[in-house]
Amino acid sequence: MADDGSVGQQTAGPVSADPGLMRQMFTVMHLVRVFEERAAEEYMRGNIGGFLHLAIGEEAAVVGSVFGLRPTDPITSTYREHGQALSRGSDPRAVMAELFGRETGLCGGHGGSMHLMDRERAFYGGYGIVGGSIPLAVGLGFAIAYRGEDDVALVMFGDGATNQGVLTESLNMAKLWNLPVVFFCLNNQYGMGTAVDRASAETELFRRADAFGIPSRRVDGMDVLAVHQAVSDAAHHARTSHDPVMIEAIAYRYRGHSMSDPDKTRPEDEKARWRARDPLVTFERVLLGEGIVSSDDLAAIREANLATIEDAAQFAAASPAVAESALADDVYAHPWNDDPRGSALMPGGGG
Amino acid sequence: MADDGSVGQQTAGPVSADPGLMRQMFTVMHLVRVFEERAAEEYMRGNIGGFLHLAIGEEAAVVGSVFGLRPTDPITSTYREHGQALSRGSDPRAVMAELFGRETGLCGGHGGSMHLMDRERAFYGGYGIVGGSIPLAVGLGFAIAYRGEDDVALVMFGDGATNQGVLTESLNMAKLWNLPVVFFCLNNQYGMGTAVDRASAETELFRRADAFGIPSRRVDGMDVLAVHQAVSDAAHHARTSHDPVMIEAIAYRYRGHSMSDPDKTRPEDEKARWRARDPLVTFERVLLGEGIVSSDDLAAIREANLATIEDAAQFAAASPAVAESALADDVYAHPWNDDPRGSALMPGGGG
Amino acid sequence: MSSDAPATASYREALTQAMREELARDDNVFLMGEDIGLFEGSFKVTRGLLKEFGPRRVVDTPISEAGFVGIGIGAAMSGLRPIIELMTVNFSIVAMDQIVNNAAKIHYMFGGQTAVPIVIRMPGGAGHQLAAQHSHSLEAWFTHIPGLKVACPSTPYDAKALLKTAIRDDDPVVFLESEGLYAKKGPVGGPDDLLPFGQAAVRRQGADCTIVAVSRMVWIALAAAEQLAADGIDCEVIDPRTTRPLDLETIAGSVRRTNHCVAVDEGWPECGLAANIATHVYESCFDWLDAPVERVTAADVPMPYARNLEQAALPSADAVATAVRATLARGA
Amino acid sequence: MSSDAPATASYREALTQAMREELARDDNVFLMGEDIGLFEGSFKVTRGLLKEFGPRRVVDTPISEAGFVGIGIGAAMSGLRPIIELMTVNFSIVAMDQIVNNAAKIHYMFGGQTAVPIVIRMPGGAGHQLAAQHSHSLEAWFTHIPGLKVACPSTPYDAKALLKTAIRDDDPVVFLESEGLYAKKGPVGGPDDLLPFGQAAVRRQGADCTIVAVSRMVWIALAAAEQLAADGIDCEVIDPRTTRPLDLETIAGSVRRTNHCVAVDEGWPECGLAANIATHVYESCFDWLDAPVERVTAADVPMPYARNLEQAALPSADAVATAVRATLARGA
Ligand SMILES: Cc1ncc(C[n+]2csc(CCOP(=O)(O)OP(=O)(O)O)c2C)c(N)n1
Ligand SMILES: Cc1ncc(C[n+]2csc(CCOP(=O)(O)OP(=O)(O)O)c2C)c(N)n1
Ligand SMILES: [Mg+2]
Ligand SMILES: [Mg+2]
Repeated sequence: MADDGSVGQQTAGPVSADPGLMRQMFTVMHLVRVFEERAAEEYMRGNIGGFLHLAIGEEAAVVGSVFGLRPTDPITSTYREHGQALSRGSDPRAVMAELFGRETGLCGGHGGSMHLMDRERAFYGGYGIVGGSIPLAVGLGFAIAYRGEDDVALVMFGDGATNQGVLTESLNMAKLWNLPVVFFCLNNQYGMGTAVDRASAETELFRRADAFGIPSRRVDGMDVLAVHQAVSDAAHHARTSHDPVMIEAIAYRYRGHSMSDPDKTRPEDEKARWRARDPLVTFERVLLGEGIVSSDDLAAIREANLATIEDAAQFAAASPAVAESALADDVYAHPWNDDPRGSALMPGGGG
Repeated sequence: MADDGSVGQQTAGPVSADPGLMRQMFTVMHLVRVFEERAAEEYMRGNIGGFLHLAIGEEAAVVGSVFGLRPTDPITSTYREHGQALSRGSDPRAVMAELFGRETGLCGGHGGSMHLMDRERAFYGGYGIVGGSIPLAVGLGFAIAYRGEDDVALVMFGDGATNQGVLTESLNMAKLWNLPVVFFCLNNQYGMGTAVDRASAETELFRRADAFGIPSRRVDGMDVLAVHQAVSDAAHHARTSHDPVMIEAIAYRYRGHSMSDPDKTRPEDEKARWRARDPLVTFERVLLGEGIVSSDDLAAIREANLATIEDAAQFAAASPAVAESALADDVYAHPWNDDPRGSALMPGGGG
Repeated sequence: MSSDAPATASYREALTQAMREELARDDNVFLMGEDIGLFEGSFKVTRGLLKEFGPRRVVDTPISEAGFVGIGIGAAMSGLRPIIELMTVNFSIVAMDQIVNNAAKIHYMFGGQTAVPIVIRMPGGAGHQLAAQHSHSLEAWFTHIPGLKVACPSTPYDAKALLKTAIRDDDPVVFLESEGLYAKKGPVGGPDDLLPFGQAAVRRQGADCTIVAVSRMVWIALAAAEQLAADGIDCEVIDPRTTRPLDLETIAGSVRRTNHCVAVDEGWPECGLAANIATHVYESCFDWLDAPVERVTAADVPMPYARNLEQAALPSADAVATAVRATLARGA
Repeated sequence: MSSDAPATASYREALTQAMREELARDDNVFLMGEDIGLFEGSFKVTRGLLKEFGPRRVVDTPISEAGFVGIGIGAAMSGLRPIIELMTVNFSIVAMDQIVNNAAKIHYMFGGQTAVPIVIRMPGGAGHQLAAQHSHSLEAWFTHIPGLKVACPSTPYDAKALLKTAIRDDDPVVFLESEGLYAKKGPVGGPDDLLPFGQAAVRRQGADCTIVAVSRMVWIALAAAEQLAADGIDCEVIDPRTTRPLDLETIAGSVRRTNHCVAVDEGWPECGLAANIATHVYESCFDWLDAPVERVTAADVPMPYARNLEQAALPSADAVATAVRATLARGA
């Protein structure tokens, strides 16, 4: 694509999302932004450990795609998944507490930033192995078809993940078996320090789906309405035609790959160009321009979100550490022994 | 493709192989046929163990592809690879002895039918894991480019192997790095009992390469001259443009997947239609029609081949069993201990 | 549903029965794998099931193990009970990331929100001259992984009863069948005969030496015990049935009586199953053992093709008998 | 080529030195992996090498581990000497089929026609709150596989010397680095200082108990030994350096003097490395052991994220000291 982010085949012209939805999407985009900015601070303070991958800059793609689905449509994602959880309505307190590794965390402190799940909200988790969650979503789609339900499964994966063979296997079976799956490639143009054209012989990544006769297209991932429209259309197609679809959203992450990446290899002017198209700023302009919100409304939204995040961070900080006994909890749904050191053994065998 | 084997994009019209080469290709096709027929008999007699996969019916694709290369161009193949070895000029005695599991076998009895290799002839082996040898050939191509040589690597794989993700990974890297690799898909229309259209959403398998901008085409795999031409062209392109190519050859195996497959699920009329296009019979007609051989020549070729195979079988049968001491030979190129049971241990440690 | 399941069946048929009965019992159960439907399985374990249950319940796949194991895991997360057949254990390696990083970890890393009730069936073992890439026994690898359960039945009865337990279990079960046992006949249980995981079977009682052996090795151990009985050596043969969980209680109880132990395993020796069992025996019976535990395993080499070499590489009844004599001699 | 390599370096720099020197020495050596060039490695082990040797010798790859490990094997078959970096051991699992079925078996199954002189480098281990999918220690899995050699250096000197040996070795070497040791400093050797595989190092001499520990666990064991020394307990600490081959001679020699042994391993306990070492010790020192070998391993759970849980799951110096006291108490 062109360096200024103009992409082929993007949705053009007016989009039909209703004002309430638009407002809601903005609110969540901003919530995700301030959540992650706060998470970065807490990471620097040592309150969050492990890897912390931020999607700052990608909010339009994240929020637009989740809102293009029904709330019951199952989703899987990568380690860069705070936004998916928050878009699905996961409690920011529980999400932040999970990042802090506390008992009150969304996954009881077992998962951390890379492994959020909120099953009640049909968010089936963030996974750390690149490409590894793609077939899981196809399996969720398989289960939908098996039961004759009319949900649609969506998997979010990165540009780098397209080079894991399991994507091809998944695309093929999804099409072969007519499964309702939306393959949502969030192409932020880099896998760690590697630009797409240094990793992929074909840089139009949606063409991977082409090779299986799966309808696919690119969309401007900095434009939440365009993403929302594209995923809504895709989900509609998948739901009614019982067939997979692939969407490639072009976006950009503002920060390094994770908090430990000083981000020295991406060109500064490239970063500046993409920041100039900030998805929140752009969307604010649309909302104001169409009279959907006033500046006061925006200020109120921002203030409320900041309060929510402040509360979440305080909640997380005040939450108790995970009990050490939880070390051996949940290894099995049906465990047979509580002793972690000997959990492979039946009780009574110890010497 | 149409059921009678007519395929799109096949090479049409007169082909430019020279008479000597045509005669040689026929000779080898027939040698492969009679070698495998004899192998089947020896398997029934219990002289050959394990799995025995025959390429009977596929000789045009096997021989045409190998002869489309230079003798130094490295090749990898699958477990169905007797033909590749023989086309490269491996001694039928050593090949048969390997199937018999004898000391005189091509791999000293360690490999068997599924794992022939003749490194001197740049035949880099037959492998048992579907798809597993595809990246090896890309690695051979990588080494060619690395050294600035002008060989071309060819990998033969089946239609079923196209659904292993590692093919996609290999195609992408071969194109990304401009490696001289010919991806030769021998589409015999079944992976074990599964027809291509029950395994692949896109049945034009060469389109997998399309998705990476790799030139690719189909060819009639029952026509040795067409295959030879296609692979020669592909190898020329790979050699001169330093770029991969994919060829899909449509053929048919006459027998079950291996000797233990009673082949009950493929339709009888389908089998009959393909047998009616037997690649040896067709090619004989061409050779006779163009005056390249006489019926006497053909009879002499057949007789010589039968004598070669009879000799090979007798040689194999008379060869000594592998010495038991060979059990622990060649685990390492640089071993440090001869005791198989304790080969992970340094000498002197045993209790 | 076959309520008239015969009281005797082959190991293969026992497995088919288990799947047929569970398919009939629970619509959430389905089968998926390569050539399991139209072709009826490359070892014919799924014979007749496509005809009986149709393509919704018996799904033929492309040769895409990583993909369809992952699909099975996803389906299991949403409450289905997939039984995935891998054509052999050798092909589980291309799907290993899905098994180890997803199936085994999802329940734990998401704090127990989602169980993964999947069964991944696969035949393994050597003995048919299939050479280096087709002869794996990966019991040790799977047993290494917390979050998995690992079953390795040795008899038709166990094959059926353990598979039914596996299907009804909420955790991911790696179900290791033995190619060499498919034709073996024996009694089988009815639709409600299940076996709990972690309960070993004493296949033969004896006072002089405990032989612990899994899967096909149980039969090798029994043959060795017969040989030895002729010389007045009385072996106890224990079949753990599942290696994760491992019923150490039964094993240790036996060794504390016999004071001698031999561990037999078809896999490789280093970091292998026999080493693991031996370690547990040492730790729980140190003061009772009169001699070191003898291990009988495959040779520490990739499996060769030639029949004589393959036989030499595999544990034999003679080797087990020799090991028993060695430990008894040492402890005398 | 840096003939002026400093005599002291971090473990990370020691590895970089080894690669730089071998790249300069032999044009057949090249590096391949994700983000090793422009990005200089996600742990910066390849820092500066792209600039020095150019893109022909230092190849950035897509995220396609199965593919590029296979490419490395193919290149090695034709005589090149690839050093493949897997970003971490966790991602080796998607490439496992290439490692186990191709790298480890090609020399054997083709009767010795083609060696596979490949080095597959990867950092592993836990301790940074990376949770279940990013905290593997797969020493046991790799050690299980005949045809591989497995090195796991614990010091800068060994990191450099063993990597050089690995690069010049004709067999496939799985080279397991420890994330937790990259910053560790110490002396390093020069361009011609190599270490043979299968030669353990005695890191501390002692008379009361032998502690066998690999990779980062060596430092945990040494810390435990210091603690214990204060109480007059004198431990010998042995670092096998390679787990395949394993220098049992040095280990057994020590245990025969101390009559007590503790095996420490960051991986899981079942079918793990500590169980393997323990088994060998029992078999070679049965009559010398006063008590069972104590094992200190990771907890038998997927690695949790929360810092306190992760710490509880990992072997600590306290746990090792406790184990030493336990075995000594028992053998008293
Ligand atoms: C199989 C595998 N290989 C390597 C990694 C290490 N890794 C983590 S994220 C990442 C880059 C992924 O890029 P992309 O898919 O574009 O997603 P993004 O991080 O840009 O969101 C890599 C290489 C991994 N987690 N899994
Ligand atoms: C990864 C893997 N999965 C399954 C198998 C079992 N298997 C051996 S051959 C085969 C069919 C392969 O079909 P195809 O690629 O079309 O080659 P063909 O046998 O037709 O020559 C299968 C499934 C295997 N060897 N490897
Ligand atoms: Mg990316
Ligand atoms: Mg085929």
